[in-house]
Amino acid sequence: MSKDSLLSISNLTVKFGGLTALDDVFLNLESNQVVGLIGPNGAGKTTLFNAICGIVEPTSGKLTLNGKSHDWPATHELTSLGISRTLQGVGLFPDLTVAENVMIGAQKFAKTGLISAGFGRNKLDEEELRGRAQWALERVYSGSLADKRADALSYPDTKRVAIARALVSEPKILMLDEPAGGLGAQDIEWMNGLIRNLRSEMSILIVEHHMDVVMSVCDELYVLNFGEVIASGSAETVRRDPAVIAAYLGTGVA
Amino acid sequence: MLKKHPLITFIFFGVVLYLISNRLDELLVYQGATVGIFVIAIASLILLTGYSGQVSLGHGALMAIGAYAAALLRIHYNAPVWLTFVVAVLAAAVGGALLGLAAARLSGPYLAGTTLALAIGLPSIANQFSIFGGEQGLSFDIGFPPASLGEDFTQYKWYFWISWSAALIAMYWLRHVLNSRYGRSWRAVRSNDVAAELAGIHVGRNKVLAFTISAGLAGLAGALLGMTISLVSPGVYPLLLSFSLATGAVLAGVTTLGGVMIGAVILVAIPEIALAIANRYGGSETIITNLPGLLVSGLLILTVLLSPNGPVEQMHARHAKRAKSGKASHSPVELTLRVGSKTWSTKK
Amino acid sequence: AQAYNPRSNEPGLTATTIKLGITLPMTGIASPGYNKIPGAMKAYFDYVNANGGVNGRKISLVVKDDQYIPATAVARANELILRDRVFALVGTLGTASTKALTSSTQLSRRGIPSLFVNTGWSGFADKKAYPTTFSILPSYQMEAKIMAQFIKDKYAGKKIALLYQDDDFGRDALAGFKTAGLTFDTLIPYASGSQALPATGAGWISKLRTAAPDVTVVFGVSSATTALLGNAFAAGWVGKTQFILGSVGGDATTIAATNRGLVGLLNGAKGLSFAPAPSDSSDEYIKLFQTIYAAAQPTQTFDNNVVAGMSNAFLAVQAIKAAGKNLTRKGLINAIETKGSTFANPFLTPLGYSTTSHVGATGYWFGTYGPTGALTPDGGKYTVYTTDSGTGPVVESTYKRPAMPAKGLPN
Amino acid sequence: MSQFLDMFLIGISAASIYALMAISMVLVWRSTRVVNFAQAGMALLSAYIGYELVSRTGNFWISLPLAMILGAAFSAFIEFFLMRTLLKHSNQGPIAAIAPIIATLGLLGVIRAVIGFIWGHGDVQLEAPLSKVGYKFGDTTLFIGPMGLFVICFVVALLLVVTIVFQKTNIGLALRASAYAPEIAQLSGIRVSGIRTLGWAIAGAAGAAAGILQTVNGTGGLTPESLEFSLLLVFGFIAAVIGGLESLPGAVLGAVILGLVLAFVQIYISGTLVFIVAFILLLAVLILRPQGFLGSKAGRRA
Amino acid sequence: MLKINGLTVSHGAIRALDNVSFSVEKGGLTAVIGSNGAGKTTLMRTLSGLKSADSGSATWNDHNLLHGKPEHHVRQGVSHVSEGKSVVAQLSVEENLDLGALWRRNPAEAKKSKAEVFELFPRLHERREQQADTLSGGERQMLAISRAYMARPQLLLLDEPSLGLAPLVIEQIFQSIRHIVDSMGVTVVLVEQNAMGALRIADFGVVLNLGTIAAWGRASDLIADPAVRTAYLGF
Ligand SMILES: Nc1ncnc2c1ncn2[C@@H]1O[C@H](COP(=O)(O)OP(=O)(O)OP(=O)(O)O)[C@@H](O)[C@H]1O
Ligand SMILES: Nc1ncnc2c1ncn2[C@@H]1O[C@H](COP(=O)(O)OP(=O)(O)OP(=O)(O)O)[C@@H](O)[C@H]1O
Ligand SMILES: [Mg+2]
Ligand SMILES: [Mg+2]
Repeated sequence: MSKDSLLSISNLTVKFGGLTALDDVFLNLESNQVVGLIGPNGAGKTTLFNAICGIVEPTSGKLTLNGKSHDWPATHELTSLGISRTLQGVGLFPDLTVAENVMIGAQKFAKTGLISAGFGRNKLDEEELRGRAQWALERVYSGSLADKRADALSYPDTKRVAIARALVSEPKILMLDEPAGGLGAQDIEWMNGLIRNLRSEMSILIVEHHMDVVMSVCDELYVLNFGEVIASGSAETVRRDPAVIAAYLGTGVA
Repeated sequence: MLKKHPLITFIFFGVVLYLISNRLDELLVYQGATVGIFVIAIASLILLTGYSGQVSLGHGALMAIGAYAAALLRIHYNAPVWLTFVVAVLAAAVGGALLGLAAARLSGPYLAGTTLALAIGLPSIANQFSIFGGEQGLSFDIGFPPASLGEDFTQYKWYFWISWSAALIAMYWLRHVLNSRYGRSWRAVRSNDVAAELAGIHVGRNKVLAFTISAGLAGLAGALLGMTISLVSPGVYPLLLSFSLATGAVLAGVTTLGGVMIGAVILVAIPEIALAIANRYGGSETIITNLPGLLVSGLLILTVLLSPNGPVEQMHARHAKRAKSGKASHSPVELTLRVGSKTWSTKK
Repeated sequence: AQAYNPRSNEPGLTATTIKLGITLPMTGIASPGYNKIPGAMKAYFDYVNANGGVNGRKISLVVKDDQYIPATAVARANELILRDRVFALVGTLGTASTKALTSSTQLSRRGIPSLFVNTGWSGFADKKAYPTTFSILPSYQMEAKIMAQFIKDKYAGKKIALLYQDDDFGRDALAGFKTAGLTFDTLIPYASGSQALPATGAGWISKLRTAAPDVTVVFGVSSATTALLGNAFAAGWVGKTQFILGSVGGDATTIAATNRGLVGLLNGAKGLSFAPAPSDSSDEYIKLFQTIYAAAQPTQTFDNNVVAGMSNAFLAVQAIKAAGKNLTRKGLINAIETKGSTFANPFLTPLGYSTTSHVGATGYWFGTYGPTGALTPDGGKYTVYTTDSGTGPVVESTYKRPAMPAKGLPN
Repeated sequence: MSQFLDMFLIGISAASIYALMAISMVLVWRSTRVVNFAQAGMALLSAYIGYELVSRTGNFWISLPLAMILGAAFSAFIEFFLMRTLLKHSNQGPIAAIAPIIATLGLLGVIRAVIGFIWGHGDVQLEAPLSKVGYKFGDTTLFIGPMGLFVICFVVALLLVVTIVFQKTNIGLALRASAYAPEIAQLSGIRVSGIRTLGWAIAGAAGAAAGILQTVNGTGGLTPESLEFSLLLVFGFIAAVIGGLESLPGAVLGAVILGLVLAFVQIYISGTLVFIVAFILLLAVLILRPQGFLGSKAGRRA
Repeated sequence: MLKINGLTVSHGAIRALDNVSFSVEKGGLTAVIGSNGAGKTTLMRTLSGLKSADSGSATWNDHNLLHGKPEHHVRQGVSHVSEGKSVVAQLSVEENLDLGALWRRNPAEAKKSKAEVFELFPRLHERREQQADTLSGGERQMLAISRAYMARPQLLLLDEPSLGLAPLVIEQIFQSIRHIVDSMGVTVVLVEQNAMGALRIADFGVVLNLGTIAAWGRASDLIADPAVRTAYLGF
């Protein structure tokens, strides 16, 4: 494990009843590194994300954050640990505006208590949250969407806003679950650019089936199959690994 | 005006109410006081259901908690009136927090069932312990209006003033809370709890908080109701009351506070109207006894059918139709943003 | 506090009319039986009106339905007072409702008489707290004391069980039994409302059957009596104990309304009342009431609720008459306090009204239910016991009821 | 020991009534995702209809199935004219969670008023077709007679039939799919609106049976506000929720647990505690198993 | 034959399809491509009866697709796999499959179809008793396609079947779609974000842009067309 390891996981096992979704999995993420997680459907990628995010409870396994051993976090404390995540199904709040959606991610910066808020003493807070939200939206080039309702967005825009909501808490680790899923060629290109940009400020853990994206942004890849890590290493070595080709890539992907 | 200067608006409301209370006859003043109480109770349900997405069919029971606390305080310690109301809020809030702890784990029909059971279970607790005065309840007497208000100042006007002062303060406060990060978090949790939790919201705590505040407001309404009828007993807070509140919330439109007045007025006025109609058309015993129920229920069904989100939302929706969408700018720009003393930049 | 300043000095009153108001459960769970009371009252008032009224005034009665919910009762009472502007309330029913409406509408501050409320809650005897309220029933405590005396006399040394509603109503009775020094071998409390659950009654019978008391006293509401009898029948336990029913739960009409078949099971049970039996046409009042009611409500059966309603109306008329031509609210209250105990009185017990007491009937007689649910006095004649709500003794009454005024009209 | 047997039989008899109510609530819930608070009102109406039928035909055994058919028809009617429109207008946002609750509460009020108009508040009584006198066992009479036994058998039979229909038949699959995901069911060729109406109809028949059997098994008297029915609503619902709402056997299990616990409390502790105990039982079950005894766990969250 | 003529569809004020006309030969595989928001999903939902049209016509073998509910179209052989998780989450995998074949009322044939599905997606066989909402994103997509297949469609409307699937599986799915078309004579309309992949297996291609048809023709011609390549295929 290198010195500037931000997050590392070892011996992670997750079972659902009789089904072993993850089996003795390890993973290491360093500062300003983009790590890709690939593997066939149902291999356990999202489950791995869920374990890190406290959405499923690991059967066993260890987590290290910033070089220190840490309990598996509860979901709601992730943002304070500097971790943000987007969901495979986007997961915006449809009846909130875009700005409000993003502000939700920034609430850890608010200070006003309930009673004072009730008497209108939260103006500064609100301004700050809104400012941060606007800033995060601008980072994904969606500043003009702020006042739209989230359910009125086009699909690519929902993806942008979801990323903005993750960015607004100023994470050190950004976890993206299929950011390119469902996007057209141009938007995928755009997403590539964004991820590369963000890399200078944070580490990124990414699950993706789009090989173009994976290959162009990831420094390192982990390949899961049936809950086990079958290969890991630089993108180039992994893509030539025959086991990976057989289980996941197929021959069609050049 | 409400958006820009809420305080002024509320003060304006207060003055209007004051003027009104001087013109109305006593019966209307009494009914007006009840309207004020329902405004608070319905608002508390709107907060809970419309914002935090939790259903309660047992709000009557939470009202009772507040009312009993107030009455006990008044009887045993002869506490000043304002204090009894504060304690009513606190006591009901504590009850609501406990209930909320259980409720946070439940959803939809399970929650409805639990609160329903509470509504029938709680009154029987009052029967169990003699301190609560059993079926006969406790009298809750706040005394006569201060002599300084003059000879003509009737008891009901006093009730009216107290109810509406409480209602205005509660609504002012609640409106702000709902527009703050708290209200926003409730709505977020309601529509996607996993996403909300990932964004840093403690979902359980958030739901309990909603239940607590809602219960506190309900407790206030309960104590006020006890005040206007001078009695706190299980019969004052029957299952029917809980159902009426749910009705009122729907008539008001559960998703916005804007319609609470409508909901509250309808709850008070419908039985009156029904009676008037019944009396006009023959006034046979069967009609008089059954028509009010038929009208209230019928109206309720029509409302959910025709304007499920309430009259206010209906109006908003009509306005919103005109709004049109613009395209997002995809061109990367470098940008610096300044808010207060802080600066953010997309350029690093 | 300052004096109430009414717009008209005596609302509800003209030279030729007087308006009274009542609120009671006309619909809802508590309504069966009680909802006949206003009809009965009106029948008597109409009879009086047809015969010239009281002191030249005709009486009208405004009826409101409160569904037995106190908050509703307050709202209805407010309508009666503020919109209908009645002169006085008469016969409101239910302790909680009456209590609530009395304080909320501030009857005493406004000086509005609330005549002959239908509840046995002993609190209304407190003249200071309720200066304008008069009750008509003996208190539950009195009832329990009288029952205790009866049991001690008749069933000395027997095993005795008590089934009671565990709220103020039942607990008032417990206190009365205790004062009278009666102890029970078996106590079965139940929560009010629970008697409507399936199999609750079976639970009582199971407990009773195991305890095997010689005498079973019931101090509950009539739906509890129904549940008890029905399950006693199903468990083959009828006739294994002597039932003694309190006046509230022993209302055969209400029991019949739930299940006609159960009325037969009352046969042989003991009960008590302070009015003459509704079937006793040898009583001059009953005879008169029967005639009046048959003319006014030909399709309704004449039962104890009707007797209660008409007696209530009768006493109201007596009071108004006694208050004189120059009727005022104050005068009405004064008339009951000073002359109330001498009013012509359909009941078999003395009336307790005085400047210190606002309680009406003060005693009970015991009887046995027949197969049709009619209560007939034991030994062929009414033996009336009277007592007070405190620690006073239970004594056999020597009261001689004054003769009925001619044609039952106010004299 | 004999008192224990009493308790058991008393608990089971009560449970059979709760179970009928719980089953009909679960049926509606499973086939349309609506908790029908008007169920008790519909059961009461069916009891009145049963009364009319008995007084016309003079035969309970003809009237019961007839009333069940009418109950089904009425229930289908409600689905067709009320719930369908409701679904169209309020199928999203917070209102979607409470609109059905409110609508069915409103329906309850309407039904009561209608009963009041038609039958008034006079006394209406439905006589039991079978003896309620308990079977004799030695020299003790058991707390169960032919009538009670019939109700229990009826519940068991009903449970079997509806369970088989739901779990094993195509109609059952269609019912479940339409409830959970109407659009996908439509895309699978299922006539969703018809199927939902059918679901209500089945529940209506079960509810009608509940109303009639509760009446004849209880006191036999009927009023528009029969307290029994308000309580039946609440206790039937509690039973259904304890059992898990999703599951028909769960509804019956919930009813049995509720019945036995309440009988135990009444006989061995105090009759005053029933309401509190029912509430505590519900709360305890839901805190330990928020999805009820036989309900299935919520699926994955992300 | 599927004939679409002058089809116009709106969501409130937004016109999602504007005067769209094209037709699909029986037994052909037509790919509909276009950027996000082009109206592809709207087209499919209109054809399956989930969405009502403003004007125009759409027929499948003389059966009017703009009239009647989706369940009736299913009986005419039209089967639609809608975008996203088109499975019933609360049912098991196997129940979802049975659901697809429900209207056929022929247990034997349904069984046969099920066997075929399990052969195509062994993963589903492994998971057949699992509740659908515990499946991974890709597994659900497989299940959705299989459910539609169980209805033995003649016209299969697939909305982004490759969404969230692994490259190997996408390849498999595309092959099986081709297989369904070739050996069973099923007509397929395939909406895809993965435009290149879709056009490679398709006979015909339709390019939608902002609700109107920007280009259409033989799939191979479209791939070769430089304008289409730069605008929609990303190279
Ligand atoms: N709550 C659960 N209960 C039972 N099984 C589950 C649960 N969650 C996940 N699984 C199973 O665990 C396996 C891994 O699922 P996971 O969602 O992690 O896959 P994935 O790698 O993200 O796949 P995809 O690329 O298709 O999204 C799947 O086979 C899934 O069926
Ligand atoms: N339910 C809806 N309400 C309002 N507008 C809608 C709705 N559904 C789609 N739209 C709008 O209609 C247009 C076409 O949408 P459609 O979903 O058909 O596009 P698509 O080509 O399938 O896009 P994608 O590739 O993202 O799936 C878009 O502008 C979209 O915003
Ligand atoms: Mg996944
Ligand atoms: Mg689409």
